[in-house]
Amino acid sequence: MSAASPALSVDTLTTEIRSRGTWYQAVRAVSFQVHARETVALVGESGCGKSLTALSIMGLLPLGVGRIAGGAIALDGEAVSGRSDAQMEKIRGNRIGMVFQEPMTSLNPVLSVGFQIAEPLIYHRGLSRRAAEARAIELMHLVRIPSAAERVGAYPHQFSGGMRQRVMIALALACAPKVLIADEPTTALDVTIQAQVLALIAGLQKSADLAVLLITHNLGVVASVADRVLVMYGGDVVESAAVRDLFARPTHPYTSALLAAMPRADRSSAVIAPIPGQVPTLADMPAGCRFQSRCPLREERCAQRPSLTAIDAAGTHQVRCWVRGGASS
Amino acid sequence: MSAATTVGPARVSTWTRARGNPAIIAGSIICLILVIMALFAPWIAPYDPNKQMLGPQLADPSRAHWLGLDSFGRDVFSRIIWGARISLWVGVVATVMAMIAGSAIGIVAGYFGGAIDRVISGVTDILLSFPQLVMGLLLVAVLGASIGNIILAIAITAVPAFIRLARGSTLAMRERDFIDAGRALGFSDMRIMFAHVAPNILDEIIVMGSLWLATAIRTESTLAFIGLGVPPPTATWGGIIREGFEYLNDNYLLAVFPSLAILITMIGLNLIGDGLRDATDPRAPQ
Amino acid sequence: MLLFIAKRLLLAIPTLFGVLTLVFFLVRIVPGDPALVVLGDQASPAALDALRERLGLNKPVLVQYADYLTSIAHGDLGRSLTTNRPVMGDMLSVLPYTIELTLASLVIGLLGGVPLGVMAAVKRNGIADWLARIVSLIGLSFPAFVSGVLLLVLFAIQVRWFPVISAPRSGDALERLRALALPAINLGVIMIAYVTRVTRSGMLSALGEDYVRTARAKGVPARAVVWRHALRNVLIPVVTIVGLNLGVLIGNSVLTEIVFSRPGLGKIIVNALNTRDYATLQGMMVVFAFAIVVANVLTDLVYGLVDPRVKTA
Amino acid sequence: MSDAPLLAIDRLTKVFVTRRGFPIPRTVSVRAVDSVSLTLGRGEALGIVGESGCGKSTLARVALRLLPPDGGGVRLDGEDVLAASPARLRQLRVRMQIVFQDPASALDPRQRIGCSLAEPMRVHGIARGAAAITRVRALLDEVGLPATALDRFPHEFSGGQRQRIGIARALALGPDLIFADEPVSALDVSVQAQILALLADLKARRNLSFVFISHDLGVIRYFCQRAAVMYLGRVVETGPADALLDTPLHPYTDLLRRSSPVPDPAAAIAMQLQEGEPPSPINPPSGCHFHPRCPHATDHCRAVAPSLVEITPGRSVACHLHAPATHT
Repeated sequence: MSAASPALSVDTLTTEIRSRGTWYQAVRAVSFQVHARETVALVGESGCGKSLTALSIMGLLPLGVGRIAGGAIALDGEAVSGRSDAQMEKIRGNRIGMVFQEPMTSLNPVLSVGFQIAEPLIYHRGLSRRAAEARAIELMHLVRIPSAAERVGAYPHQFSGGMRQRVMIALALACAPKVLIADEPTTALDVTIQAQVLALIAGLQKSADLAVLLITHNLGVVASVADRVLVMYGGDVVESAAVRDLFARPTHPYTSALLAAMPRADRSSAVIAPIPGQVPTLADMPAGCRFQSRCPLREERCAQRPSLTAIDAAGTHQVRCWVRGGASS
Repeated sequence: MSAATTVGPARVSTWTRARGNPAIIAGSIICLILVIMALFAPWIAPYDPNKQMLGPQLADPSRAHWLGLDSFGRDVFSRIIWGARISLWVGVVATVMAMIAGSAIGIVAGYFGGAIDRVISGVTDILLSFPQLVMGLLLVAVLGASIGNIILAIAITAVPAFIRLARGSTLAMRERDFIDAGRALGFSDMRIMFAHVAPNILDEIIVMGSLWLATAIRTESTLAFIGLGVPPPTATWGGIIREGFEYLNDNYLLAVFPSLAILITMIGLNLIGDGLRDATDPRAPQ
Repeated sequence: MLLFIAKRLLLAIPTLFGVLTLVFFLVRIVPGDPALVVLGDQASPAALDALRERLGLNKPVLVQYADYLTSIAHGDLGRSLTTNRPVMGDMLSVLPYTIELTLASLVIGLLGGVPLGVMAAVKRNGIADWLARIVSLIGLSFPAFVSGVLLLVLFAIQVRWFPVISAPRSGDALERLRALALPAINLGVIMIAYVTRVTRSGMLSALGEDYVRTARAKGVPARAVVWRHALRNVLIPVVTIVGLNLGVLIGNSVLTEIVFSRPGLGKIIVNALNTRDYATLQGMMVVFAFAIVVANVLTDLVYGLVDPRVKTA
Repeated sequence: MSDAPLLAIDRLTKVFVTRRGFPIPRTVSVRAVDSVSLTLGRGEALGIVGESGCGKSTLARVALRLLPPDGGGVRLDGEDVLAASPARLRQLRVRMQIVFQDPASALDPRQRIGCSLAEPMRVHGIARGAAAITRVRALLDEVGLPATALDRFPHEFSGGQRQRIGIARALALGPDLIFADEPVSALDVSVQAQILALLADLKARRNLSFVFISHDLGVIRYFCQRAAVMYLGRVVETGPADALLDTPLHPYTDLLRRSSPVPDPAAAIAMQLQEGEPPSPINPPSGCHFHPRCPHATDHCRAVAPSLVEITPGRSVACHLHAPATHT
């Protein structure tokens, strides 16, 4: 494909998960592209399907619990969906790296960090263990772990949370993939450490032309680091926009409600507006627009599922809403 | 998977899951039969277990004597049925004693910590330093083989295991905020230990109790096999095997039948214990 | 390493001391006069007095206690009441048999149990899983003497593959192995049951851990994920269970030795029980308890080798 | 007595002693709360902010005497809490309660909601039987739960609903003061806002005082009139919440503020400030604990710990930059 093809492209991905013998759609026809040097954020509350989207891309859905029911995933224009697990093993850690939320539990406690960073190089690049561990020291330098050469043989429990997350980033990027998926990479960290880790990812992204898919529940993090944002609710993308557009003109009722519910550190906010109710379980999701049960603007036509339609001339700001979604009706 | 838990109301009750578990059902049927055998032994057993028949000693199974006769010409089938009484009685009483005493001590140790815990844990460590079976043998040898002493000996060997379990579970419970919430609300230590901690660790104690019941019955029969059981002529499974073992070359069936009785009992109890453990295991699929 | 063992043993001294004290008083709560029990009603008063004198029973209890501790510190476990031979010597002469049997069953347990447990967990409800369930149910259900008797009936009486009496008389290696086979299988199946069960449940939880997902996200092949990433973590509980089950193993080896008429500690202890030889029983208990305390110390140390968190915390 | 503070914490100290190490464990001590002094007025909410391990949760537990203190004092309405007899302590506990971070762990999983709300009333002889049930219904209504919750178990509720139950239980005895330990951190944004609004409403209606612990500056700013910033067991700055966040005085407060993300692309968080890691509380840095991460650190900071000094009325800071004259 041409040089312009996106590093990661997800097209109408639908993922189902099983509960008590029934399969429910937990990700519904989600589409987006991530280009080199670009950060796309998937944002939403727990259970919105953002992490399942990432696991679907990686081919890491838990067997028997999750499955891809439709759609296509491509890396650099090359389709990778539908491949066997053995084929995906050659892609994971090689062409896509992934960083997880809990640096405490995501590293193997009984293997040295050096070996854990070296492992992808051993499997994907055929390096000897010795050569791979030498390279691991360089990678630890790259993620700015102090005194890397001395700490290469250390174990995860000897590192602080922030340093462990740097180890995770080092092993995710060991084989120089073009795509990095970061699933809540800083949620478990203190804010000052969060700032460091986000800065590190941004720096590495520039130097390695990385395409970053950032999954987070924190709109503040999104505002700081993302280029494009997809807001998800109940498995649907409800709003998709360039980051400035989204915060300048939050359009879907869920997006604006989320912003209004967030207490802010930078200004005195005497009032916050909670969103009533709670996210329904997948079994109880309403037909049509999934936000309707909590939406102040609910109308009769919300019983039908609205489509994601553009509300600006460039077509980059899209909203899935009958009421706010421009001329879609 | 965290995503999966958002699908529906989580957590089915342990006992709801336990009811549908085929292992528990199979185990319960076996145990029910045993209990009936033990309770109604005088009516079920075709002969008096101690009556010496006029037939040949060590006779093979026949129509009149389904499992044959022993070296005194006693009906083996009747003796096995009567033996169930001893096995179950000793096993249940010893286990329940150990469960109650061990759990109470363990909860106190885990809840208070500090010096109390150090003393209790120290003594528990010492008791656990003896092989359970050998300790039981020694106790019975020292105390004398009577049914009461056998029960006491088995209970003593089981207590440290329950102390350790209850202490560990209590420590895990202490990590949870509802204990501190209770203290902040001015609840007494006794109330917190026995109204809040105990019900929450009961599942684990019952699971272990069901597995220990098997161990207790096994220990009782082992004591009898070694010659430290309830004294003859009372019929016990281990005692019949002991006798059969002496005549292994003449008629090995005498040892085989009570062995099978013990085996079936063990399988029944272990099926229940395993099933309960699976049902209480949060990792198990619903 | 030796220094570590020595230091850890120092920490175990209070437990050892408690063990010795408990054994001492346990043996002394025997109802009645031990001398009378040993020699019987017909014994002459002079003989009884002589025995009391020899056992030190006419001294105050605390003095007896001090003597007992002193002699144990010198490696002296006293003399048998029936044979008057040193208990230590009797035990040392048969100890190799017991150790041989215990080690053999341990090896069978680990070699059989670990792979079975791993395979059972990897494919839940697969063939290996069912096999694992059956093996652990059987292993945990059979009292060692029952399975021993059944094995004897089956393989030594019905089919004459193995000797009924497992006391090897010749030094022939093959003969020795044939004699060891049935007892070792009898004990080994029990060990397999324990190890399989711990390995299986450990693997089930390990395979759900985040670090396994990380390994898969790195593209580590499925086999390496299971055998390197997950199993390395599961070895920790396996080590514990093997260490904690030494007591069970000892108890069962006693029974196995009796059933298979094998020389070993089992035979000594049963003889002592039947002849009310409390001096030997006391010595045996001390040795068993020491063995278990030392095993616990070793388990702690193996922990340090398997789990880096312990060593470098 | 009327203008005395409701709660006065005076140089409260808590040292944790643990044994760790292999093969021979050594004794390690951590000063989790290091001579902390704070006051709280009636109907006021005081925010305690800081990162994990700074001792903010321990402070609450020691003040409630859930953990034994190692020094200092706590007074509730002038009465010494730490010296109270067991019987008196039970009475004092009627007046101060705690709400926990994880509502799943804060409720006894084996107890129906009705029971767990009625139990404190029974224990303190406030109400029993039907009277207790009536009160429980009123409580449930007050925290926005239906009366049908009475007969249900904690696991049948969502996280937000469980937190409402936790709050109802804290209110069951009618306290004056509530320690809220990260009460919304485990919740999603939309639910978090519901709980914050509920707490604000209860505070106004019942004239409750709060010690409100959080790592989230936005939450602190919304809920609290005053705030105290903690770092490695010590209070480094206190003041009115708005002023403290708009013009931080302590370099650590400044770092926290600039690291906290806000939903505005024009106000991106400052990401390249510093490489420092929070030091281990087992072996804290000498002098000012913050000096290894501080851009303004001097030799003086490395040697001498600054004390908390009032700079302007109501604002105090423990930093040599702002109190050059102090040498303690």
